[in-house]
Amino acid sequence: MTVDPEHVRMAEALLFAASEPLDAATLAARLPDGADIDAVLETLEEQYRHKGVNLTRLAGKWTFLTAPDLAWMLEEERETTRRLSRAALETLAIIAYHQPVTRAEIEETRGVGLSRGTMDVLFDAGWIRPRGRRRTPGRPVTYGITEEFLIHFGLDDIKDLPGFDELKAAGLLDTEPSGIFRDLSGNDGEDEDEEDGEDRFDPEEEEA
Amino acid sequence: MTVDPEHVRMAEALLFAASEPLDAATLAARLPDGADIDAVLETLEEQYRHKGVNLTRLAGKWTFLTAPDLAWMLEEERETTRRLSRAALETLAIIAYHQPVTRAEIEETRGVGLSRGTMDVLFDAGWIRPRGRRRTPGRPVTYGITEEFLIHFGLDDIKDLPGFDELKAAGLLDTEPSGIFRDLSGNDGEDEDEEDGEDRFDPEEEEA
Amino acid sequence: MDTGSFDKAGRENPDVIPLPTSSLVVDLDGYEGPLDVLLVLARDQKVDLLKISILDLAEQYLSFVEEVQKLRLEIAADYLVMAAWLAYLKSRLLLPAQEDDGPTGEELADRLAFQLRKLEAMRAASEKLLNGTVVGRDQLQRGRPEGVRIIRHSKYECSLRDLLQAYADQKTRKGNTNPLRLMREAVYSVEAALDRLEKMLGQLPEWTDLMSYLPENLTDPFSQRSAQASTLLASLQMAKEGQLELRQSATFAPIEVKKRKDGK
Repeated sequence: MTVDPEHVRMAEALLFAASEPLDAATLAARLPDGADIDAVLETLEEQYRHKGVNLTRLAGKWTFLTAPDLAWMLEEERETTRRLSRAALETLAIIAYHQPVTRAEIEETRGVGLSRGTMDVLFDAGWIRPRGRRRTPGRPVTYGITEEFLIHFGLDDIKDLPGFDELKAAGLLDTEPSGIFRDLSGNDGEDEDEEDGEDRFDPEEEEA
Repeated sequence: MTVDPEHVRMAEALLFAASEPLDAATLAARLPDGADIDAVLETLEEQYRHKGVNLTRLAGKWTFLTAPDLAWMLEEERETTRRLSRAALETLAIIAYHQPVTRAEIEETRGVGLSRGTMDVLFDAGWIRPRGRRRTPGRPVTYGITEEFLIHFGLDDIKDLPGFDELKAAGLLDTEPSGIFRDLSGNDGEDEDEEDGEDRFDPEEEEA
Repeated sequence: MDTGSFDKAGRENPDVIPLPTSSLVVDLDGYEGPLDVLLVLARDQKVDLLKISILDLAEQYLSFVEEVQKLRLEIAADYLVMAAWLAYLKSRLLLPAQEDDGPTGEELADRLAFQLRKLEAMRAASEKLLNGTVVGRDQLQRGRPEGVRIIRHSKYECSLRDLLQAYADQKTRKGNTNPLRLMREAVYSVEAALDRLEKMLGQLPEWTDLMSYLPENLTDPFSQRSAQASTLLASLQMAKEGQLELRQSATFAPIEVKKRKDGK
């Protein structure tokens, strides 16, 4: 593969300077016309594979990150990450694995009502967003995760969530309500309407 | 010179993640005992010398910086389209219909004070300009519209703006119980005043 | 399913209470609802959730709730509803199936087991997420990104129709609410005074009392005072422009004006 080393330098400079991951299209737009951006990225990825800094793909975008094996020595530079409550963490996992998912479905999965603060914490962190409305009576809002979520948890795609394929295969990611907790969560009746709601979700209603 | 490549990786990660340039002593303190920090820095400097990012010494401290010949890449020109706020839209309309008009007159017509940003937006858009000064106490600046305004709105002449009656005919004016409010509306009286103002406006004072 | 790892992590979590054992030291505060209690009880059976005995579980839950009620009268409705549902489930499981509609006891038990597996799976997943590579913790971004300097050119979007509508709206709005207009009639504007003074100045070449320039038809005191103030301001403006001269012989004496000969 012949890659123009000048193009590699340019992409390198852009990726180093960027304050957030960049996608290939953004890079291509800044490089001279005709630059083979995929080859450039491949070259860079290879060049940095064994360095203290690696070129990593997150949420479909590219960024330089310190090598994972050096985490121990970067104690001082580390951001202090807020500890999430167990409720918030579970809610986040349910949204990530089941998205788009309604509040009622989250509550059903956890078997307990969602306190208002729980979702707020996740919104504050920039990890979840409203995705649209389920086309069921009441038109409940559905939630999904954000690009920041993928970036923060070092994922390139939602399918990279740990155990995603296995859970899906086991049917554990279905949002079909069991009907058990209809009375518990106080959403009586409404849950019934949401049965096979996933199928009826109208992608047109998504607010991208 | 034999440098432990692990030490080079470590220094690389530290310099990359640091929020400010680091001096050799700080780096040495973070690296394993016995690391030859000068040799490590020399190696890194050499490795990055021809890359898109260079290891640079600033005020005796080390940091990665974009290669000077690529600095131009970090400047982006971006055009954004924005909608005008209601305040800006009304102000623009008043200037168009009543030019030359002072700030105080705009405020009086709108019945509300003009925030500084409102006029700035219109200047930024290139649609208004100062026209001169009113020969009244305080010699307030008058404003008018620009050629760009005419071009943007596809008008040959400012007189092409539809008049009040035409607006009404076009259904743009709610024809509320007109008779009742005619006395209160004060359009007549005030327009009279402004017409006088127009006459007194001294074209010699225009700062073109 | 790796229940062990979660168990360990769960116990490390400060807000998780000790598991209820046969001694039943119970505290509801640490539980995240009835499903959580069931999950903890199920884990106590130390079997795969797929092989769990829902009947045993139901009995354990019922005795757990009973125990809690002995200690404290207040117990969240959620827990009681679950207890009622489990009591119903138990009866469906124990009694021979009857010819009525609705799911059988086994079906209900399966649903509950599925719910538990699902919650368990999400718990495990959330742990794995946290134990994975977290950017900012395990891998760091550049600490001092130079960023891209954006030179922004704004382009505003506005159609002629928007403009006309804004003007029309404003006119309409103003037309409907402007009661203060009535007051304005009484105010003699500086512009009007300037206009009058300019027109009349040439006709009176000698020193003249400024007050003689006031409009004659003003009757009420408010209008008169307004006219006096505006005329004085107008005269000051014109004096500044070199059109006239002003003089006052003593404090509170009449102010006199005269056109400047070399004025324009």
